[in-house]
Amino acid sequence: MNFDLSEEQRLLADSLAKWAARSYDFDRRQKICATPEGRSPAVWAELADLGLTGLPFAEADGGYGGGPVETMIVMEAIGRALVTEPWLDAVVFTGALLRHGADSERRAALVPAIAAGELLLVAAIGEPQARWTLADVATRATPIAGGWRLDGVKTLVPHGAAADRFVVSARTGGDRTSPIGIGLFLVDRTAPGVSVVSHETHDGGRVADVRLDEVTVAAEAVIGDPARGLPILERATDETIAAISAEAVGIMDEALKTTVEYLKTRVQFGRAIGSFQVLQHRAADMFVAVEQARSMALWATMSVGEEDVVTRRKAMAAAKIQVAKSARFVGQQAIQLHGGIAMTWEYKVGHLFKRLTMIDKRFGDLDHHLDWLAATDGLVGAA
Amino acid sequence: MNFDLSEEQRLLADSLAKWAARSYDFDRRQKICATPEGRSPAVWAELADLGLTGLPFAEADGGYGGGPVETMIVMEAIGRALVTEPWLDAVVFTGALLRHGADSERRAALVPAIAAGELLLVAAIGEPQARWTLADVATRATPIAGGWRLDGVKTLVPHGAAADRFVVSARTGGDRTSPIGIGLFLVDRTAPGVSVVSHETHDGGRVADVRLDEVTVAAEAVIGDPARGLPILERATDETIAAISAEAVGIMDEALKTTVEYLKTRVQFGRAIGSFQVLQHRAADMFVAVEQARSMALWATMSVGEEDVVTRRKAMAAAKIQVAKSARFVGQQAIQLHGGIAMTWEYKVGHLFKRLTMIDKRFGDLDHHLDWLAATDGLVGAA
Amino acid sequence: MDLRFTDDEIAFRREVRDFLRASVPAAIRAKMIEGRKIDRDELTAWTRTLHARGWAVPHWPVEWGGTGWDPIRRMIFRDEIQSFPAPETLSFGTAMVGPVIYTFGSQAQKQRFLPRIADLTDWWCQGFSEPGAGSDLASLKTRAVRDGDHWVVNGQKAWTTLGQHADWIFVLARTDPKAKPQEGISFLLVDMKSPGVTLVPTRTIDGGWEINEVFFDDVRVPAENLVGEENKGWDYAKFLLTNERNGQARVGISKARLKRIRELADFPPDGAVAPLRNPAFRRRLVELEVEMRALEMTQLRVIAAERGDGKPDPASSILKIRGSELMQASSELLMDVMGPAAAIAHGDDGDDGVDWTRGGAATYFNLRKLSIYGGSNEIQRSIIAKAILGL
Amino acid sequence: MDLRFTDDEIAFRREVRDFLRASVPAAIRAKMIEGRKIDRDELTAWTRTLHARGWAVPHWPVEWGGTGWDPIRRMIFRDEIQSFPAPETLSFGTAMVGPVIYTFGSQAQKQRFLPRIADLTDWWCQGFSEPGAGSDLASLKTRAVRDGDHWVVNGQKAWTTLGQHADWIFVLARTDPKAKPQEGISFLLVDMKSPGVTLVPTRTIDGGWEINEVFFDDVRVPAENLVGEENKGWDYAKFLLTNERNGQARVGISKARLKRIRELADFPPDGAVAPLRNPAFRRRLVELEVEMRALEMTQLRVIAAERGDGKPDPASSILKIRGSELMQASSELLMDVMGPAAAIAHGDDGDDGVDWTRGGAATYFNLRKLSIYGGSNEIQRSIIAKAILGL
Repeated sequence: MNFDLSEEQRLLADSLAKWAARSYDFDRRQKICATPEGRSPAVWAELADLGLTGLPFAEADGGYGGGPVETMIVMEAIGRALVTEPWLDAVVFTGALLRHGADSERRAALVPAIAAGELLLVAAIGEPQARWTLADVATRATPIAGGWRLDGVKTLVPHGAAADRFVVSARTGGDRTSPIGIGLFLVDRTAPGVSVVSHETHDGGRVADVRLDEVTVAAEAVIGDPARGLPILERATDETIAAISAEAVGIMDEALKTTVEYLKTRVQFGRAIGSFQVLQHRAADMFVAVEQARSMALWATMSVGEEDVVTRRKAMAAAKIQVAKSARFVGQQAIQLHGGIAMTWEYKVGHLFKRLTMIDKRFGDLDHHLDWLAATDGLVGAA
Repeated sequence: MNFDLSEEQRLLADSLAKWAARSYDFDRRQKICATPEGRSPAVWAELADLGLTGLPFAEADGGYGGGPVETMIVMEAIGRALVTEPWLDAVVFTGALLRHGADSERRAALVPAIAAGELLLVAAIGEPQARWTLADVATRATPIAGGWRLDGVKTLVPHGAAADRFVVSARTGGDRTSPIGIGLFLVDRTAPGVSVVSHETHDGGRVADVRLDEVTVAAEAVIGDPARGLPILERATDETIAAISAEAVGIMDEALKTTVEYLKTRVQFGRAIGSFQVLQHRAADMFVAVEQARSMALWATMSVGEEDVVTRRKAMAAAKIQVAKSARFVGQQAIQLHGGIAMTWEYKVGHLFKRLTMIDKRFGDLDHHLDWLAATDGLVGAA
Repeated sequence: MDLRFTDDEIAFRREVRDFLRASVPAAIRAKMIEGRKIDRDELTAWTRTLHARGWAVPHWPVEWGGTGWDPIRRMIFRDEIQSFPAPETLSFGTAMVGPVIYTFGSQAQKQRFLPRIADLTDWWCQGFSEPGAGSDLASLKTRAVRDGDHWVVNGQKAWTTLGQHADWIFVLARTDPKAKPQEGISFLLVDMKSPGVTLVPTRTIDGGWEINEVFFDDVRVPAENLVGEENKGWDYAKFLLTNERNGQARVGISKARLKRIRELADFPPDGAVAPLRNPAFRRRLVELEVEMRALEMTQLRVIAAERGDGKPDPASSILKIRGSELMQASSELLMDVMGPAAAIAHGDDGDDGVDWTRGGAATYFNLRKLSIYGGSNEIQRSIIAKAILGL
Repeated sequence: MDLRFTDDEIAFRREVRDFLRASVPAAIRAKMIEGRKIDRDELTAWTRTLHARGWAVPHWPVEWGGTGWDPIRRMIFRDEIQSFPAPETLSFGTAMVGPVIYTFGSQAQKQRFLPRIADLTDWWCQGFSEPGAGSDLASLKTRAVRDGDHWVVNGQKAWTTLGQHADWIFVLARTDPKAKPQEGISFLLVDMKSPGVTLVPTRTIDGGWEINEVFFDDVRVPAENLVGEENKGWDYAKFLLTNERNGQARVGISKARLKRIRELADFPPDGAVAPLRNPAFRRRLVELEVEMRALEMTQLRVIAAERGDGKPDPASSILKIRGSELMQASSELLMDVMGPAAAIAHGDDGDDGVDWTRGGAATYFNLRKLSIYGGSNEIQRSIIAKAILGL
């Protein structure tokens, strides 16, 4: 056991920190959020230059062979700088989908383009009634000659308007919530029958409703077994929970740092407000919350490779629970300790708070994971 | 609406405060707790002299006609002084049982003796597996010629070893948890077949296991319909929850007062610890918690007369929930703000904390009432 | 001690409710439920409806349009408005500057301003806080210098809510720079159209435009617009801030929100599994309902004490703390009920008429302000510790 | 970064567990599970069993009986002992005064005391706190005056845990009354049988006898029993207090308690409806399990940092706070699982062998001490604010 970064990992962290300081300060981030796309192809190209877009893919597939620790390092940096680029969705999640679901030919066809920053491939797996239940899929995939016809509506597709292609979950058999009978289909955003409506999100990003009206795809567009896509989605979700937990830790760390700085400099009643004991202890409680979340993000990271599904998912649920609790506390208190200034759009800490809030809404919120974990035999077992 | 005490009510509160200051200081209380009985017939006689033992009974039955507000006043005083006499059990609960369950002859036979302080009549309604579920009764009542035979074990009977008689809940029909088929029986503690084992409780009182082996009682020993005792028990429980909530408020008030005094006088690091902002705010949070509990105890008190069962029970559940939460916080923080001294047996605040803890264990704890209230349509209803 | 409402009070509640049912436009109620902003025209129209009924300024003296209701009736009225839900009148006029004017103002000021406040002819805003002085009001820097029969005002105010609609602003300005921080401050009424007044919007994290900065650059204010005595403004400000402390409980608003949560959790419009089928969710909801009831009972105690011997119930100090915490917790639960779709940021002005998540997360973000302004909750705790517990 | 245990470490854990299974008497384990006190004879016998295996003082230098384990192995060992659960050795000897003696003591002191600490021939207790100086150790009043080749000690110590069994007490005493509060204090080793030492039990709210007052009345202590330098006792005390900060997490103890809770909640011995069938209860339990896991991971980080570049991980400061809070919360949940019967106060010495609620509420009461002693949690937060956050 060893929590120290390797030399390579340290270099990765440093290069990201330098990039963010040089190229992605809060001003630029806000300007990008204000564009219709809410992201910047130029930034994406910079990330590609840094090697990030190919990071988690195997070298054999055209990636750089990064593992969970590398992903954690990137996500923490993305969190700190509030980067709105879809690295989490188009690289981590998509990468896990392809790694666990696609055959080598499919990977060879897709990964180099993704790694080059030329292909934005995101998952279109949400539906309104499903919320976070991956198995709840109403979109239909009907077999036709030489392929499939897709009909339905996918929602909350991350940066769906900017994506080049989607991985769409659609039902090839079974009831609406049956775990069997879900297929994963590659669909071009510009394919006939696909229409996309984009929405701004509170964290500065974009999501889209993607409507599929008699969209036809070839048989080769299926990733994996057309009836057994769910385990692939679940595995990718687990891995992405580890990644987004690291992002939350990066944001919380930044929020704490900003708050402590503010406490040291802001004067009220004739003294720096950081000299008030109540605010000191609140900041200490924020520190405790950040460190607890960091510990669980580490646990999630080290559990990414865990092959036992239940053990792995328990780790992810526990991490998401701790991160959700810490994030609520840290986010709310960062605002409270700043006072009014943090309520303004121009100030970074409010946006850190909002992204923390929205991270809870992705891949299952606090209640979702608590309910799931509570239904298991827990983390400790009986005596 | 008017929250002011009447002249009579103010006199009652004053006379109780005077009695406690004169006759029931913490030293005497501790001496009484250390006796085998954990209570004092002499104190009971003093309470009788003050008119308390007959307070909640109708004048027609030989009582003094006090209502819920009077009970609240007494219970707050009992709480403040940590009185271990079974006024709650042998007067409030028993009084409600008789008022709602017994016919006038039975009341005429019992109430004057209770009011005179000569008859200690407590309910023996607990069983181990039942916890707080009143309908869970395994003790059997078998009809015999001219009466009933009782067999079973009742537990946690308050001051069971000192009681003269019990009101025993026993099953006359139905399954173990059926709401129908529960009868209430008057049983002498010294009747053949009754055996009593007494235990000390953490709050300085006593409870008993009461074993009934072929105990026979006459037909007249039944209170109310022998198959329909449950609604009587439920009503008495609701009324007693209002009373015990007031006791908790009295204790919390005393704990807060003691803590604030301590903060003002205890010096550490060269200053009164009450000058530390963190401790000031903690005390303020204790104050908030006490006042929230007081408000709900008042609501419970005003709901005692509510005839609609569900409305009444919702009020009691809500009060018990708020009181439980406030009591945990106030009790724990009273200890914390005192530091080590509060951990010692000689210091009152630890005993306030323990009684607060044990109040949660009576008539349903926090989880019990939360579960119950959560299963209803709540306090607000839908829009 | 009699802990029930009288028959008269119950009948009064029914009268108010009937009036609201008959008078509040459905579109306004929908906006209130969805947490969307009521615009100036809508609030003006609604204020005039109330005014026509004689209920626009119930707590004012009868000669200036008040009703003479006792505190219980005033509470019932507010509770019904909030939980209906219907808009409340503009507090900067009716609850803040109005009472200052009728208590400390000249007869001329009363005649000139009060009627126009009551029917919202004049929209008022508040000029107290400054960028460098949030909770620490005594350190304000805006100054007013006497020049003939005018005051010349220079400085900057911040966090001026709804200033974009305002005709008038009431301003605390330093008139004696040599006095101690809390002395030497005066209370001025300033026409927003005066030359030298500039308003700059401050966008908030929920994306809305609710607050503003107001700059004063040699603004000339007629001397007759000084309220009360020169250098006594701090007293009037304290009067204003403590005047409507009960209002900070916002019990009716939380009640309306809890009702909405229960409704949405029972039949979520996205067709999801109803959260209300989850025992853990139900517990979370009833825990807030219990808090709501406790706050409501506490407010009743405070109000009954007002009507009784007039001694304020010490519990009044908890209304701000618990009221803001409950508003925040209920807005968080409402957002949670909306699930992942709460992430979508609907513009405030758009009205696509279908999206049920509008105002969910935005309201949660916006309401963080409640524990900051009006004396932060930290300051409230210090007040309890010092003023009530004597620490 | 490699976040898994090595195969060697996993094998070591198995070795420890096998040893415990073979060596811990069933009656001792049962007492640990039920939260009952282990008496002196039992702890002595168990310490000797550990000592025979070479594991009584694993963290000590090898020459004095240590094992040479790295921090990870030491953590694994402690975790296994705590979660088995088996008794830990007497911390006042092995974790407190022992390290002070082998770090700062004379060779004669090491040879005289260390072997008798390791096998519990000598029972040590702590003489730091005083009635007037709880968290504020620097204000202590007990004084020692040099008289020939003795120190004469006068004063009073409080909160001396398990002093009733003690052969020796280590004492902080003021030896230079004119120095600043934290200077002029010395560290003395005092034989409890010395004339003038009087021990008075302090009964605690759980009904137990765990702590004592110790009075010193002209107690003559040989000069050779001064540890290190005169007037440097404060440094040694600080070393002692920070030495085993990891120990304050008590993760293994909480883990064992959480296991017991799950077991009792699944099959409550009173035959009640199993709390584990209640989703809300299950949530409450897994929330504590998540906290336990987070604390365990934090402890791993701290220990890995110790072994790595030696720079302490700042997260070490959270172990005391979260460890005590988790111990308190889990004891509260355990009490709650017992239902109404938790009210019964079983004497600690009785052993009726049947009552499963023994130690439930009493442990909950007793563990309130954890957030008070060893530097109260308030003091821990101030340390974080100042030392880590720089406030």
